[in-house]
Amino acid sequence: MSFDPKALRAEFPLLMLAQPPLHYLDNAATSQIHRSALKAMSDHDMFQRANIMRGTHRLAEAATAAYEDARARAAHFLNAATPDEVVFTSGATAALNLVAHSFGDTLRPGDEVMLSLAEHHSNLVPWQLLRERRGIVLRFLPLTADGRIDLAALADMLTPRCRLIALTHCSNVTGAITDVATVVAAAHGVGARVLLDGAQQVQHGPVDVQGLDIDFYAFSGHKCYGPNGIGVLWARGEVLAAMPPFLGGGGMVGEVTPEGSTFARPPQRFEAGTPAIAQAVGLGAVLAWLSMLPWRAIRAHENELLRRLLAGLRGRSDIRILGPVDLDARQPVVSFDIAGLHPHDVCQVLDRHGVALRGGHHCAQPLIRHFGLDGANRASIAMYTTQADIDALLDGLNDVVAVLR
Amino acid sequence: MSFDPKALRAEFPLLMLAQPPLHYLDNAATSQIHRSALKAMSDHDMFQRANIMRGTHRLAEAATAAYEDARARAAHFLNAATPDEVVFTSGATAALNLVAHSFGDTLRPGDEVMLSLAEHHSNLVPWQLLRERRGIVLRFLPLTADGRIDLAALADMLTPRCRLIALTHCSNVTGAITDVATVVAAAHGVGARVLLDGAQQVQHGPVDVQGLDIDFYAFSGHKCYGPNGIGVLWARGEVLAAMPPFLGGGGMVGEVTPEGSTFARPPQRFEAGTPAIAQAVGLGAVLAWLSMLPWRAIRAHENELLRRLLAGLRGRSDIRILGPVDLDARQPVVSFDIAGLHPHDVCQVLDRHGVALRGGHHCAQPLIRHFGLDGANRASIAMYTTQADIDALLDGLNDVVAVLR
Amino acid sequence: MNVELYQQAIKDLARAGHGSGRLSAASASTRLDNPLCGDRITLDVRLADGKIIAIGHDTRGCLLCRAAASWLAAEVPGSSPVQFAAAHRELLALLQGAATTPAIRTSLLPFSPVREHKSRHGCVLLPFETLRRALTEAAAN
Amino acid sequence: MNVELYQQAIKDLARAGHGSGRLSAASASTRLDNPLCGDRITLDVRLADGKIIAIGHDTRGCLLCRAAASWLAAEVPGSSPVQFAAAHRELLALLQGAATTPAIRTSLLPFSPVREHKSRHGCVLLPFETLRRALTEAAAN
Ligand SMILES: Cc1ncc(COP(=O)(O)O)c(C=O)c1O
Ligand SMILES: Cc1ncc(COP(=O)(O)O)c(C=O)c1O
Repeated sequence: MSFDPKALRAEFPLLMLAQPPLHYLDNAATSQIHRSALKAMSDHDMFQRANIMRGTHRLAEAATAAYEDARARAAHFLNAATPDEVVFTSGATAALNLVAHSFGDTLRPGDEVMLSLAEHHSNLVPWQLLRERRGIVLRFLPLTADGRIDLAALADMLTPRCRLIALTHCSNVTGAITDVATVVAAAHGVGARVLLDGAQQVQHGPVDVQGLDIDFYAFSGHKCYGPNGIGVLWARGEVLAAMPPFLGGGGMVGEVTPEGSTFARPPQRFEAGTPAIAQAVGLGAVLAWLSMLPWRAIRAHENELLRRLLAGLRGRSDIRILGPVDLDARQPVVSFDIAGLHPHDVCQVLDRHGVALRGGHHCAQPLIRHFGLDGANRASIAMYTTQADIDALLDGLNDVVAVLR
Repeated sequence: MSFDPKALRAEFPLLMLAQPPLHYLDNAATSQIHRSALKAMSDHDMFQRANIMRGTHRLAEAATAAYEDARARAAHFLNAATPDEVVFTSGATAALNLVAHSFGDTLRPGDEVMLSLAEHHSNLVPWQLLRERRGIVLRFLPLTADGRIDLAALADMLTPRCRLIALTHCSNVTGAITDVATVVAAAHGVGARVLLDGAQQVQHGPVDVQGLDIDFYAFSGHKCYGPNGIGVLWARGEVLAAMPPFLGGGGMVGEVTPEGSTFARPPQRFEAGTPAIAQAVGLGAVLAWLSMLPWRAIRAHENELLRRLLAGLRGRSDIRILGPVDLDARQPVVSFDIAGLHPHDVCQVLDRHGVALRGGHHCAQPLIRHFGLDGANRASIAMYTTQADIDALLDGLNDVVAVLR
Repeated sequence: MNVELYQQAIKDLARAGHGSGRLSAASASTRLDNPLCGDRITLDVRLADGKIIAIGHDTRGCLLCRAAASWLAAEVPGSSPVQFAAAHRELLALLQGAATTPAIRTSLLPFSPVREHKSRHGCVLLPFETLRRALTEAAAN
Repeated sequence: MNVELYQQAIKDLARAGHGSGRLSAASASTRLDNPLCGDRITLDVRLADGKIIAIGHDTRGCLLCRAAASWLAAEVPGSSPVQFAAAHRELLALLQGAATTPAIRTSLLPFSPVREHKSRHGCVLLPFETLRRALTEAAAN
């Protein structure tokens, strides 16, 4: 199947409308939104907006069907066994906190959760808060020199007290993809569950949670061409069924009396209150669209740009690329340091060239510190990125040095 | 200032587009969305979509400014002392859970939280879960025969162990408005904080949290003509400052190391992860619009329809109205029971007449049980409701009886 | 399709209230709620010689739910659990469709307009699901 | 307005790094972070006879932040806390506007293009805010 990134750009209104033209390379922070999501959301709000679940009037029926259809689309995108394994949340962070509270409440003092030093704060701070609440022990997988999670250390660090290994599927700083099979094999050896933070992976294609043989998967809509304010927690049915509720409110209960309440089955048990209905419908539309794309061609396109970018950066003696420089097992996210120049200043000057990059610690302070830095510049490529975007960045870097030095 | 509900309907796309025409009387579940929110969200997604806070490129600057502007608009709508007292959440339920966890974590075993039997499950279940976590005591204000919160019982039930009185500002079943001044005076007497669940109040006009002299206020966007997936927790600055974080993740931290983290000041401390940026911007647009409306005229219009509805229902011997029937201190939300007819069947038949009502326990089982019922029919009026809507309902009820008996 | 949901046959079934009230000496009793709508049924089943011989129930629910419970008490006694399972399958096929549609017994046909109203499927299915669970429990005893 | 943010004067200030390094015998020391961007400054101030006589700091931050810290160490010693407060007010007025705009001293003018970049206000203000807190602390001692 052929893939034409230029034609694709027409499906992203912001890219088309931006004046002056925009070289958007901040996709790891938020991707631009695909028109299918915009249309699905505005259609929903204009033709079928209602609260879901308990309503019998025609709008409520339509809204409920659309919401559950979105759940089915998410299940399909992840190859989940059933839609009931899909919990809608307000984003990846909310999904990770749900696990840290609900699954976390089943842990005992001394139980261990294994993380890595490459985690985004959203897969780190919730576990620190759990440690304070329940006296669990956190262990951190170390990093290789180029910033990959060092799985060689796993065997030595795993103990029978480990109940969960929670790792990023793909680093938001280095783009490194975690070797899931190795993690899962080790986890099975001690009976630990495996959680993957997929926030930086799903924008590069559908995921097979059954094939990966994991227990939890979390991601956000806004990073995979979908809406703000919506995300997914997938969990294996038996795991979800054993989890106590987290947030309380309408829609997640059975019988409620002042003395106590009973709780609905998953996924409703974990969706307290009116959910982000329109946004779920928008995400469903995007996931259905993503499920049909020619991913081999997209991957080739993204890799070609990645190669061009890495080559351009490697050609400069004042630039240090963080993370793996080979093309294997990585996504097109590239962080780099320019000697003596602060990322905020770098990004500010690039902005004048219409190049949007992000500078800072990228919510991954331990990883950034591993590189001996306080912050870094990050260019992240999406399926709609073009050679012109990469070239504008590389050109802009010459001006950056001229302006700032 | 004049107010023309018919002209206003043109500003709600769904009402204009519905075919066949729709008599939407399910506003307490979800109101229809105002075009200002739709436009603000689509403009945001088409012209300034980016992640907020840490970005220096032009989209990130614009998105951050829009998000903070929405916060200022919410502060204005609530008459908050500063925008820093406004925390965006995914909705009222999330806001109430935030308080139950974060403020709740400062409570000790034996401390008391006072609720009422009229609460929505979203202001009940989070406190039950807190009771299980921390051994606090819940007390429930009883109800008068017509289902109002019986504040006469307050003095006797309040003890010095009471740390919080958390009540609905307006009942989602009966429309009864809580006498806040009495509650606040009593709370001050024992040093308790006061929380109001404003989910059913804000769609009827701006609120003055400083004038009410309360400590917490929660509401959802989707019930006040705004987007799904967004809500507000307002809390007094000093209260917020003393609250520990709830959800962990990006954006709410200072320094993060494996050993531990420091936390940002409010409101950021309570907004972990990428927030619902577009939805906040949409809500901000709606709140700015609501802040300018002629509320005296709207209130007169809503009350006229309420009177018509109550009169029509009172004329029928098989119908029992739940809750206060006077027009004082109530919003235009009317629940009723038809002898021998189940609300789902009633609403199903009304749907054929294009009349959208909700039937069920309305997530307020203790209150519904107070009336000796399992469920009720609910008609809820919004500013765009017309006489034709009320008449269609009253006509429809004749057919309901014909079909179901 | 705009076939009347509340056909006379359905109203008659609900009004007849076959099997209303609890059974003494039940082989198994099960209570089930539909948390989404608040319907609730407590159902007793008495078995003898591998046959369902009586069904009693206490049903709080809408007309469709009560009609379904009443149908069970009127139609099922005398059948084996396997024969009930066939009726349950037929109802599911009637509501949701099925890959291979079984022939659906005439007495279930009044429920066919429910098919168009997804939010009401649970109302009709709740009593059937409750009986299914009660039978599973009875088999385990 | 498209005035150059990174004027020579700003770059010179940052590069000069006035006051770089910690002070011994400080009257007060304060550390402040900008959690949103990770900038961090630890600042020491020495007071004598009601005057600020020296400022030292360890600043990790962007060019704008370093220029502001450098400005403080170059310009403030010799002034009283009240005089510093006036400079702080002028900077705020320069960046955010003010109801009654004070006359703004020439040495602060190179920071004026920052006004158009709201996300960078915190960078420039951080060192000023740190000094303000250090002075409050010193006054409390
Ligand atoms: C790897 C990773 N995990 C989690 C998150 C959190 O996602 P969100 O902010 O959408 O909740 C992000 C994005 O910021 C991320 O890159
Ligand atoms: C009084 C009251 N409180 C809280 C809520 C919960 O609001 P949401 O479902 O939008 O979180 C509702 C609405 O369902 C309500 O009516």
